Amino acid sequence: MIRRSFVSAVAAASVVCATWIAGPAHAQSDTKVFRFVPHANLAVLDPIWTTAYVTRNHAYMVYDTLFSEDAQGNIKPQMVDTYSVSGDKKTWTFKLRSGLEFHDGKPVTSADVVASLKRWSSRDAMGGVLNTFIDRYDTPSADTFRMVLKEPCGIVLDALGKASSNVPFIMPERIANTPGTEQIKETVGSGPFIFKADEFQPGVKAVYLKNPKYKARNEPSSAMAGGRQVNFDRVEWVIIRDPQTQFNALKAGEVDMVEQPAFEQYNTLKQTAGVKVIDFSPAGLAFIMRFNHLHAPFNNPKIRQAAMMAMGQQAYIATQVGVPELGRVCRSIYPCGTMYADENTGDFTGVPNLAKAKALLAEGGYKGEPIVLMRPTDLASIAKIPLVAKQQLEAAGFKVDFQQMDWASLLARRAKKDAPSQGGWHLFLTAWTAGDISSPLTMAMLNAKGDNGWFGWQNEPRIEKLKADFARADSTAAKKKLASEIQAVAMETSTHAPLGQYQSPAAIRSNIDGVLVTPGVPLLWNITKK
Amino acid sequence: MTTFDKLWANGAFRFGAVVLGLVLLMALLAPVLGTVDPAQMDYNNINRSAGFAGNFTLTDGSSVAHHFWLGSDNFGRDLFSRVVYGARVSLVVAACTAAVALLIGVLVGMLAGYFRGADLLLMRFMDGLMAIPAILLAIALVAALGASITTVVIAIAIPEIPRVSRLVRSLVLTLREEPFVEAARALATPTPVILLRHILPNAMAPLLVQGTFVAASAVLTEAILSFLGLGLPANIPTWGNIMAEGRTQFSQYPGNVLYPALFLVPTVLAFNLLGDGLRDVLDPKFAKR
Amino acid sequence: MLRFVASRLLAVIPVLFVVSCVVFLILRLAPGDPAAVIAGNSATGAEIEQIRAKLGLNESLPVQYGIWISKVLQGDLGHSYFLNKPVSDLILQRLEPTASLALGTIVLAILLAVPLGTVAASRMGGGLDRLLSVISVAGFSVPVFVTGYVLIYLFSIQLQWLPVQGYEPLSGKGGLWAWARQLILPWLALSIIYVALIARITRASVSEALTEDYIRTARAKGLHERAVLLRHALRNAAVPIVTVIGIGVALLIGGVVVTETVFAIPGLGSLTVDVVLNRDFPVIQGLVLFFAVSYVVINLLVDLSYLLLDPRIRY
Amino acid sequence: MTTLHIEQLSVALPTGADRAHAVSGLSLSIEPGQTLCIVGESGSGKSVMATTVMGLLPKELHATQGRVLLNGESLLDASPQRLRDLRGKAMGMVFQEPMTALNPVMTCGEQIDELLREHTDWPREQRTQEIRRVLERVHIKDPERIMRSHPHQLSGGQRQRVVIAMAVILKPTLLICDEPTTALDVTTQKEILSLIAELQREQGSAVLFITHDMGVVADIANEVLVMHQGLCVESGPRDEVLLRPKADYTRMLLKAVPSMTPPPARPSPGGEPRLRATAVGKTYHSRDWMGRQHDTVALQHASLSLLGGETVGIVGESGSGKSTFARCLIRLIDPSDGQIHWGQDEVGQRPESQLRPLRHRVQVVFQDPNRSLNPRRTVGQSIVEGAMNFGASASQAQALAEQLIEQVRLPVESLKRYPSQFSGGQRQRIAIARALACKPEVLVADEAVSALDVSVQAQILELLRDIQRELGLGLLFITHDLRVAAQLCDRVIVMQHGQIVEQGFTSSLYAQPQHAYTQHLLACAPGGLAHVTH
Repeated sequence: MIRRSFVSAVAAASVVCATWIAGPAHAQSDTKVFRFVPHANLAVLDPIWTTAYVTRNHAYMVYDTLFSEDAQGNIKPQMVDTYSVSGDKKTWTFKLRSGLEFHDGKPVTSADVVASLKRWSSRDAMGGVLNTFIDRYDTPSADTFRMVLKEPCGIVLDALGKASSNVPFIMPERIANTPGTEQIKETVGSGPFIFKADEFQPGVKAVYLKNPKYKARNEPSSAMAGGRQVNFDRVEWVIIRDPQTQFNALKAGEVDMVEQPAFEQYNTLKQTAGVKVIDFSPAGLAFIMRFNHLHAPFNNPKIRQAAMMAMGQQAYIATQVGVPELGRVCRSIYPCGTMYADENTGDFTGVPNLAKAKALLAEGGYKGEPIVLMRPTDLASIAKIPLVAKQQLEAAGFKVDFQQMDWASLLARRAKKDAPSQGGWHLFLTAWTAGDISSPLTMAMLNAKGDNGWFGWQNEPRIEKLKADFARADSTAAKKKLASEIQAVAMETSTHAPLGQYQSPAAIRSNIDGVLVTPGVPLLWNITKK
Repeated sequence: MTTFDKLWANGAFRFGAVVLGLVLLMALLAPVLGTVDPAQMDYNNINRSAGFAGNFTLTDGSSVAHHFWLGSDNFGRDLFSRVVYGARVSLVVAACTAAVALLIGVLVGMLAGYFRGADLLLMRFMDGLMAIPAILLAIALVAALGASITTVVIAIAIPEIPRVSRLVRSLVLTLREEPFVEAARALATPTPVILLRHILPNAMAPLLVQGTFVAASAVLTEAILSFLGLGLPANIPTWGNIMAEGRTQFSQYPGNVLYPALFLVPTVLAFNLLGDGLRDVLDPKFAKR
Repeated sequence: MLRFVASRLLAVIPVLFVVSCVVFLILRLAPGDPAAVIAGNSATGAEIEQIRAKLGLNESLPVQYGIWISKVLQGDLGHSYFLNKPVSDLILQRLEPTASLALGTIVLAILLAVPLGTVAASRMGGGLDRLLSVISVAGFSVPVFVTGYVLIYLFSIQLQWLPVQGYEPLSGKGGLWAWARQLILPWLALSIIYVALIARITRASVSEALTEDYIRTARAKGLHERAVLLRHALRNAAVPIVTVIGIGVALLIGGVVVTETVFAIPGLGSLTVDVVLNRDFPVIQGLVLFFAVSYVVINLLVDLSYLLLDPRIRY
Repeated sequence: MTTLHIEQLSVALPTGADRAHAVSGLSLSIEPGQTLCIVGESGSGKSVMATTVMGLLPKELHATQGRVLLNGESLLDASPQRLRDLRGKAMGMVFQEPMTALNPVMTCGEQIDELLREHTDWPREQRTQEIRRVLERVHIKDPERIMRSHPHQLSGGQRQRVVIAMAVILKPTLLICDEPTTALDVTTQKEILSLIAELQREQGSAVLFITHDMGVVADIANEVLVMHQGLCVESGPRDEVLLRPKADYTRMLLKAVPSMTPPPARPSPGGEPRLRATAVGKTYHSRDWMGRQHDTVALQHASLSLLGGETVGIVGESGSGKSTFARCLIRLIDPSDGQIHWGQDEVGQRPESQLRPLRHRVQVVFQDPNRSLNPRRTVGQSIVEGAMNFGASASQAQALAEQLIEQVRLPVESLKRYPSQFSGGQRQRIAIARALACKPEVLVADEAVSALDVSVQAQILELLRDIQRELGLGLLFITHDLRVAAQLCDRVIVMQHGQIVEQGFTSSLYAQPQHAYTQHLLACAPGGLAHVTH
């Protein structure tokens, strides 16, 4: 009468489980689906409303651009078929390619283009500069629009073909009319992929389908320019937060590409079967340290100079990146290997010169007041460099008050102009992709308009004037000369300290090919999967 | 046989006490155990394997011969030094969290247990406190006060306070009815004296037990906070943030996670078994068995 | 009974009010500003101000709270600053993964912990008791991300039996099997912790029940020791066990951030961390209300279960 | 065939206990239909012997030698499986604490049904029918309801009847009763004892009855065996042992039982009443889950006055309100109505703060010796607490403590030791010393001796009489034991259902009880052979 004993019941259950588990192992990797792991969680979908890189990358999938930059940095037409400039260089006429259509089936018209350009230039720095030149826009016909300038401007094409945030993407007029400070409600573009809004789960995944009606250009792809051939029916962005899980998922074949694997995994990735490492952005990224020009002691150029003398780029690369071949010393404020990079940077060599640093400190009358250095605790990609900065500044004789906080607090505190001891700051460090700092007009640190300049609020009219000349210059040689002059002033007034350049290669399955080289944007067209 | 002999006879208590004693000893003797400054980064000694013998560059640039018993992390910091010094912070976090949680918990629990009026108000507030997810509280505190030992202790202690106060309240409710408490009232002993002299000493046993469990979970929660980037800053090593930082390269250099775990697991185990031992010996309900 | 349930549910109102006020203040007083996060790295102070104005963050605190609470009373939890989705959708989307993770873990934990604790209690102080205690406590002593990585390394990488990460909804094409396969490892990693919690309480309350007189009566009836243990001791020990299970479920609903991060499961935990780090105020406040209500409901269910477990308890 | 035969049984105690064997060299035998009464004080080993027979010894104890035969079958070397078959079928057991003997979460019907499912393969209807019949046999009025109800819904007496029903349903040849009526009221005790006798006659089973109460032995025993420290001190037919006790220990036990006939009344000491209560009442208000208010009246218009040097007893069964009345008088609870005077001061409606200065006048000694002293404080610290509260300095209080500890006949060293190191009787002495520390005018003893063995009880009563004579205290003695009241109290108040039904001088009240309830109470007191005991 004794009921079945408990122990044997549990034993039977576990036998059943074992057979049930050993079912099919892998999710079969179907060649018509591409699974991509972005470097961050895709939250905001409006590429104008925020400059976040992940939103920019998402927008490249869904929207199309008038012009786009090729691998050599030249601006090539994309949606524009032909364009002409009037004799006095004040009127630009653009004619769109025929048959361009939005995902909701409506044709792309010049009215859509003008509305999109207006919304873009209300938020983008370079767009802002362009706006100062523009008198008005005309839309003579559905496929032609005209830009009338007050005076000749050398950066029209540079602006319309701009590679990084905010990119002048073209949206339907009804959406583009949303004010720049408000987020758009719908994602409808004319790009190579269609965004499946219903399958979008923030923090989980985003789904894009191939746009069958997309009319790709017939030139070969080169960076953002050329034909945008799509070889997949469905692309899934899979959000995986934990770097170790990203590594495991790629190894197990559950995902096809990881945009930014942790640097520590680089060597192991190279030896892992079925996986290879590719560098789609040779120009890579760069670390910088920004001074607060408003408050003592860094309002004194000598003390800023002293801090720059203490900086050793090698240590930043070694600790944050850790893989020697991925990093390089680069003295220039522009990424080495891009158009305007220039080696002559005065005394700043990127190698610590403690003697000079101490001398400058003495000259500047530094009395040892603590320097508030902010460090983000939750952003792994730049969490380690402040520790290096603290060590190097202390070696030079600075006293450092190390403030640790999460990224959101740092962004908020960075925007405060109060004195460092009352909730303000002296120093913070961050990183930029090459695309953002390859042109003086897009480099935030060169926004030296004082109180309404970039954080740090440097007031240096010489930089602003040179940037205006740069915008008017029409030949590459002239632009190069002006860029070097800007760098010279930047170094003299130490706007910020470049702390080394590094690449952040992606990791892909070995059966993937055709990943385009770009100034930092992962492009998912042109890719093939065997 | 004094209470301590009875406790020592209990296997669980003995294991817990011995292990905790060893860890405490290691923490106190940290400077002499062949360690270097745990926060010092030497970037030409990155990711050394365990047992590597080389030399370690100090802040002033000079280098000293050093044996990397447990290798080094991806910062080039000596893992053995970080683990040994980490013991200090982890034990401090555990002890302080338990103390804070018990102190405030006893205060609230006693008031709620003895005075009907206060009971409703306090317990509803405790419910409210328990309803706020611990992670949100921790993040808000660390964000507001900056990451330091005190913030982390408060962040871990606050979610424990409602549990402790609920335990104390139930103890007070039962002890209140005991004849020796009624006799004290008949002897005109003032209420606060009754609480401190008669009720608290008899609630000590279950409180100590709860204290050890709070300490154990404190060491673990600190590791979780570090995992989320909200624990103590990197230059103050704790087992939690060593493991959290080492996790990105778990497949490549598992040592960064496993070596601290070799210390963390026995310590948390010791806290828990200490608690079990205390409960089995001191708790009157069990003594009867 | 109805009056008790009604009064307990009504008691939620003050708790919700207190909780929402406290959280509202913490968020506004803590440093960090959603506008700064939205504007991104290369924004200027002016742009941040524009966004703050648009989001209504410059109003006085009482006004902001008033606007928010009035909308909540009409059932609208507001819109996320970032995700352009109503807060309620965000929470609902994350509910199924969290629920599957929580329920699976608790069921597995109970199946392991209750027998473990009962056997340990019956052989109190013996070798087996100490061994079982160490096993259950060992589970509790390892941080979950360590167990998670080890499990993935063994079962996904080496044996390739189970997937590394991801979550397949139950209604998805894979159906039950695809759903379960994804969750086996997280269930294991998590339940080890709750086994320790539940086993200890089971051991304590069962061994306490074994000292009672009715156990002697049961034995005097000639019942087998196992029947005495299960039908008499365990049933009487049910109330404290159910209480700790209630606490466990509340913790699990609160989101197990680490497990969700390691196994890339879109639960409420990782949503909480995301929105708090981004200072997405409306979502945080919505989440806190949800947690408060679920916490109170769970407690109510636990209290009601007491009625089934112990006839002496009447509300 | 002898039902139970025990020869030279010895059960060893674990090392470190106060003696080597709980039971040593015990022999006895019981014929069918006979009742053997084992009598002895707590710690004499009588319960251990009973549990050995049932094979329920805890792990730490084991039978080292001797034989236990049930209907000729040896139990000591029977297999656990065989023992389980016998338990409940061939031998049944009834325990002391009816309140906790039944599983609180199972209905009574289920608990009996479990026994039947274990030992028989009767179908459900037959089992339910058997249960209903056995409940009727144990005089339970409404078997259907009792089967469906849970233990907490039954009174002590009803619960004990269910336990007995469970023990006798399969008509076992041996019925072991381990102090089955000790925790019950006198009236319920009488019904249970006659029920056991009736069942024994019907089923012809042998009964092994364990008790410490000589009165119960006198009522039901055929044979008697007196145990002390694990040894059999004396055994034989009831009248032999009770009337012509041979062993000194047996004689001491019989002498310690207070006689039912009170001594002649002492003259009233006169003077102002130290404690006066007029029409005191207490009603508890509670709201149930439907919101309806429930008022339970625990005490109604109870009055009394107590003079210095006089002893007044309050007698009644549990639930009669005597404890509630005492707690109102000591003002541990607030009376709902009526007045209470300590000396001249009215204290009934006073708030605690105003009561505190007067509290030294009335002190109390509680029933349970294990819980009336704070285990975490030394005896000295407990005693001085009262004196210190009323302004005595540390040295004065210490001197007073030393004087009081001797007054209650305990060595001075005990002041430094902890309560856990003392016996029940010694702890009651300490509690009395503590009460005397603030020089009270009235001492209230709430069942102060009922938890003690008879011999220890006698010493404490002696102590109380001496203290009252020396200090001229007013003594209010609350008890359910009519014998103790008879010997100690000058006047007795009888309470039932929260009301005073009769009061008067002890000698006249015991000789000619007026109220029917008092008559019934006196009749039910065990030890009918009143003349035997003195």
